[in-house]
Amino acid sequence: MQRTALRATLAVLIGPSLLLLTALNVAPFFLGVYMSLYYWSLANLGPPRFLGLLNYEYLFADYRFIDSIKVSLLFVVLSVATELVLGTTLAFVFSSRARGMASLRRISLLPVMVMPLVAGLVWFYLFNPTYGTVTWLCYAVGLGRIPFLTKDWLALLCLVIADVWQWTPLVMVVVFAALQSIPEYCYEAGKMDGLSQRQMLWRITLPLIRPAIVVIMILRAIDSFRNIELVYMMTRGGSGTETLPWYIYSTAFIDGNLGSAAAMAVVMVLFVTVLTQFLVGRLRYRQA
Amino acid sequence: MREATIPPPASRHRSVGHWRPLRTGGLLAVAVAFVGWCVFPFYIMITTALKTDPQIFAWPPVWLFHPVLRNMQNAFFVVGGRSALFFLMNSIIVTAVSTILAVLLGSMTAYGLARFHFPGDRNIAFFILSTRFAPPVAFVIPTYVLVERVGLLDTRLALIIVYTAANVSFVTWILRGFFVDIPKEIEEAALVDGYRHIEIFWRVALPLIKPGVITTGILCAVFSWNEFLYAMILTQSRASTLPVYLSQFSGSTTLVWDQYMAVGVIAVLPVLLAAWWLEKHLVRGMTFGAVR
Amino acid sequence: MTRVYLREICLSFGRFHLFDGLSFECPEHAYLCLVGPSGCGKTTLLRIVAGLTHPDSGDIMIGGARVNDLPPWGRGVGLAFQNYALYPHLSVAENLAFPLRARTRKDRVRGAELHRRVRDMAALLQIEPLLHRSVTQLSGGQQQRVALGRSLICNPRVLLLDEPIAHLDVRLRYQMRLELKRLHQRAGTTTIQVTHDQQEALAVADIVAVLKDGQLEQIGPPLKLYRHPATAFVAAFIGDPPMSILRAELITDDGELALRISEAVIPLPRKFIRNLTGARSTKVLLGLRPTQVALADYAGPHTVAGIIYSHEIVGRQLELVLAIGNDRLRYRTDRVLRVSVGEHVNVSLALDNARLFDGGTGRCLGADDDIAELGTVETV
Amino acid sequence: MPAIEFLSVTKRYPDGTVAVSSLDLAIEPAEYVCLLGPSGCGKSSTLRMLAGLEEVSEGELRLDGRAINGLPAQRRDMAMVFENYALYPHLNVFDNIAMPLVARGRAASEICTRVARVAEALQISDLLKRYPAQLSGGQRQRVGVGRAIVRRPSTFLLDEPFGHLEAYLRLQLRAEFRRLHERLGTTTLHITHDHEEAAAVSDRIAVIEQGRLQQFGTFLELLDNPVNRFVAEFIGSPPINLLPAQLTGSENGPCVKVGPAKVPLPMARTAGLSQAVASEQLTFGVRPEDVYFDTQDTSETLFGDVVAIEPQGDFSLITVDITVGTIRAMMSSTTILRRGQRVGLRFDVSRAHLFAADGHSLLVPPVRPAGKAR
Repeated sequence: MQRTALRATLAVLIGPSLLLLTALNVAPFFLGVYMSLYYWSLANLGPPRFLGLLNYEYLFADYRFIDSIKVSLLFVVLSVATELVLGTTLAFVFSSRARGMASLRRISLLPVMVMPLVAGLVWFYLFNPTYGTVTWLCYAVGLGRIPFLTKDWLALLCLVIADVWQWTPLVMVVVFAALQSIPEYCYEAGKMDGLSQRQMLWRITLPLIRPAIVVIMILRAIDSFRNIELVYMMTRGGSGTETLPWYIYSTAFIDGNLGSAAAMAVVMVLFVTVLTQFLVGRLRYRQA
Repeated sequence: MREATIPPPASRHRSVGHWRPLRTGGLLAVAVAFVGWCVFPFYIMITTALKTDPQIFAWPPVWLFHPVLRNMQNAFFVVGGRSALFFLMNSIIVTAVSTILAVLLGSMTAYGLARFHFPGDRNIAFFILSTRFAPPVAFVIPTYVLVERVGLLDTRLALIIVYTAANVSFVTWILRGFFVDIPKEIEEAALVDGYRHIEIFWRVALPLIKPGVITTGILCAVFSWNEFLYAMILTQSRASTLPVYLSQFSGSTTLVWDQYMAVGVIAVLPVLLAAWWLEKHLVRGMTFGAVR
Repeated sequence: MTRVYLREICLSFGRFHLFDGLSFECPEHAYLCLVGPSGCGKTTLLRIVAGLTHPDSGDIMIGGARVNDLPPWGRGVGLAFQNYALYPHLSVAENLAFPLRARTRKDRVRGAELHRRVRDMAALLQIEPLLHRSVTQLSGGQQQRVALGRSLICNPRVLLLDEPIAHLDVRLRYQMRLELKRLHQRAGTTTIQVTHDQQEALAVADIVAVLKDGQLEQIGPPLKLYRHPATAFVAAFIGDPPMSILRAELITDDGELALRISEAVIPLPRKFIRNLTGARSTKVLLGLRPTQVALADYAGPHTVAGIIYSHEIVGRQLELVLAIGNDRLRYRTDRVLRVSVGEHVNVSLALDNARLFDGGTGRCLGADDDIAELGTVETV
Repeated sequence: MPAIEFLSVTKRYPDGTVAVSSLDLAIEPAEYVCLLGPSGCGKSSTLRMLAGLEEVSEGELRLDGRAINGLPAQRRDMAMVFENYALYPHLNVFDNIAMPLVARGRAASEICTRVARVAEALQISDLLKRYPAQLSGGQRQRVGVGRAIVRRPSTFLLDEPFGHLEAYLRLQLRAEFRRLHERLGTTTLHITHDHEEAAAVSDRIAVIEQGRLQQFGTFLELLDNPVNRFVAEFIGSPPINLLPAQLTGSENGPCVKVGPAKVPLPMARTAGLSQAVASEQLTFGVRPEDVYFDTQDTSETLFGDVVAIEPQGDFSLITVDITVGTIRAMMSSTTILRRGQRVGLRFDVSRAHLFAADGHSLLVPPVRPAGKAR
């Protein structure tokens, strides 16, 4: 008798959410797979035409698609690596007990939650070739007028810089929290055991913050892999900045080829799922 | 033998004290430089919003000028048929409603998953979490088709539903951690005291994790507020939110920097306040509870 | 009738069987203490009575009715948790009122009546000045009182206390255990308390039940357990100091029964002999209190040789822990001795009031009737 | 020369709180000393200053006669067992125990044999591959001890080593600690709030309260000759009875008036008792084991009703309500008594105490056979 009551309570508690998530995640996923098998045009008002796996065949022959994956990966690797190195170093800096550090840390967090579109807008202005502040600063130190957003490898670098600007503080504060959560007794035990400063760093500090670094690394990788706002605002996919999300977006909503875009989306979902599994594995481990 | 291990202590101690201020000064300098780099774009955004066109397009940049508020007014009252105010209203409504719904549904689910054990409960929890990481650009295509079929294109309801779903997974995952941290005995006490599970959820468990609920709610609101892709695709005009307004800049031919920067300031301001306020809890939220 | 009776309780977690047909009874108005080492199942048993843990089989009877299918709130029990489990978001008064406000309660009270009940309870527990404080600002002793008040405020038929005073400091513990006892004497609510501290159990309870590995070792009045432990486990658990248990062998020495302990042979007093018919083997366990041990100046035929394993000061006495073979024997003295670990000593044992246990089952050999009747201190 | 010396050592924290104030303490080589006091009394700060984990604000700390105030913890050659065991969560048991040797750059083979030997002595050989999170409290505690004894330090510092353990484990371990101490002969400083634990393991006990040393001596000295009310209350179980009292005179010399009773004090103990305290409100202290039942109605007998009887085995604790308070008496559990019964009480004045309003003890210490108990 009690068991039925418990089941009803449970259904009330988790039912609505599961329904919602099914409707907006599971259903679209299968619809996406379905669409990828059709010629499904945004403009064409007629019924979609079944193509089988043709969309996928085209995809892997499409050098733009392959390139977009390469660009995306390059973007992810460059930005996440920079953020990790910078963020971790800065976390150590901010761990100093000097006065004012806490306020500085707080201010440095401001970029983290800024609307990515606005970040793109501002950096677009800063990198403007004719009046951008960064362009002028480079010119002022004698580097000449650099066409940041139109030169091939430079444009991607600008995206990386904008991403680094926005997310380094998060990496910093996460590593900082991990550093703070190392119990003081570990260092005290280290002192009593006779460890030198260097030994403390290598044998206590770094091993203990490693899990946090791995988590934030995967999180950042997933996040920057699906970023579209920066490209949208700053380059619109030009000058070697056509990332996978942008290519999918433009195929679907600029070219109007939903079926082909859906096929790419399916590939992307598989890609992200692999990354996510790493992360979920980590979280599962942390919860155990 | 024991005496041999003890050197005269004084000199060593002093040397540490001598270097400490220098070291601290160096670290502070690095920290200040980093903060400068973080704040610089904000400075440019705000000043641009307060400049006149010639000042904006000046080479070299104008550093000293008389701020004008005209751009703000233009952005909100003058431009064409529709002012940014309209987009702002949409943003506020969509954000508020989706946040409340997500926190409500998510906290219920989180409680269910934290307190009731049934076969596969953890798998459900991880399924819910992994939906959060789905790339929006991949899901927006079928979602667009679905929303179009049910006739909700260009409605605030569509955005509310999509954002609620996205946030429910987040809320569920984070609050589940909070609920698990509540000592089981407190809820068992309520059970002995005569309360049913749903009542315990409302009257004991939820009040106990209020800080967590507020934090999570704010993070949800920030997500809904900032979300661009779905808003862009699922709305055309009537239900468009601020990011959609801002995105028009990218395609437009005239560079009205001042107005867009002004709207940007408006779009960023509430979020900055949230970030400032959340500082302590940000890490737990942003890392899905992996780092506290 | 608020007798609590558990019949044939079985509970297992996976392959681990905690209870395998455990039965026991707490009479009406009794104050029963469940004691035992950690993991013996005493808290689980309390939770079974409260309805927070469900046994795989068996009946839970409260006041003559089977309550297995009733939810916790339907059983008329009050439960005070070990960590107090107060609602940290509520004040003291709100904590006390919380059970009275429950919608499932038929005798739900509101308004002035509710205030009166809360005030009365606060007065009983002497926490009136704290009523409007947040419970997070209270000291351990005060929190404990609030927890007790919350479990009592609905006038439960059965009061369940889980380690109520374990977290308090020594002096407060002495004070609170006295108060618990006096509270029970006044209200007469059937009470079951769980504790790991056997001294506390002896002090407060009318009936003490010793649990080990989910099995009831012995149940009875405190002094009965102290004087007539039914098993070697109870003997070594109850009392401060508890009995020391030595392994011994029954032998015949010149036609007389005797005990062999390591090398020594000690004649067995006559009164034990008729009890030994129940012994299944010659291996027995000898239980001795430190008062039944004396240091001998010389090694004789009846003395036992041992090595000082450790020594400590207990109150005004010196306690020696002696290693006799693989067993430990405690000895206490008021004398000032200079001893060191590893020293060889000889002890003589007074077997007249010793207890003998079966070497295999650990059960006491011999009925209780041959020793002077128990309970000369009345605890009315 | 003392092994460890505190010379008016003071610890002041940046927020101004004084944890330890001008502490003087000298610990002999190979001595086992307990620092005893309630939580927050400053005993932990004392230990941590000695360990080098906290700086000394004022005064001097000496190890074998040399000042060590500025010496970093790494070079003090002490080993510590922490209250929470302070095991490295990311290292397994073997690596935890090996850490002090690794820090000193010992050869791998030496590390292996020494860790193995320690693990065997502590009976944790089969746990070497486990991580701290997979161990029970008692096992963690053993690992913490193993890490301390894997090398031979000059001093052992034990910070509430049994704090988080179950009662029976505590009893068992304190015997082990005493044994270990007698085997190794290492100077040991042990922090605890449990006077029974302190009595059991130590040679001498330093009672600390509010950052000040109250008394330093053997347990029996503390028990029978407390310098003040705090020590008397803190030591002994069941706790001492404290009753309001005044000093009066009688034909036989000074008397203590407790409630209606007049308790005469032995001459030998009243020497130096000044008349100044005669008007003060004093506190009379007597331990439950020094209270006797008496049927005679004399002027020194206190009458009251039995309110509770708590059997403890061979003896029972009897709580008697005398109008000025309650008294706990210890008596054989073979005596027949009833709740509500009226009884007369007398005290063993040769072991009773009298405390002034400011808490200090007024009577001359009772005579005790001299010499160390051990």
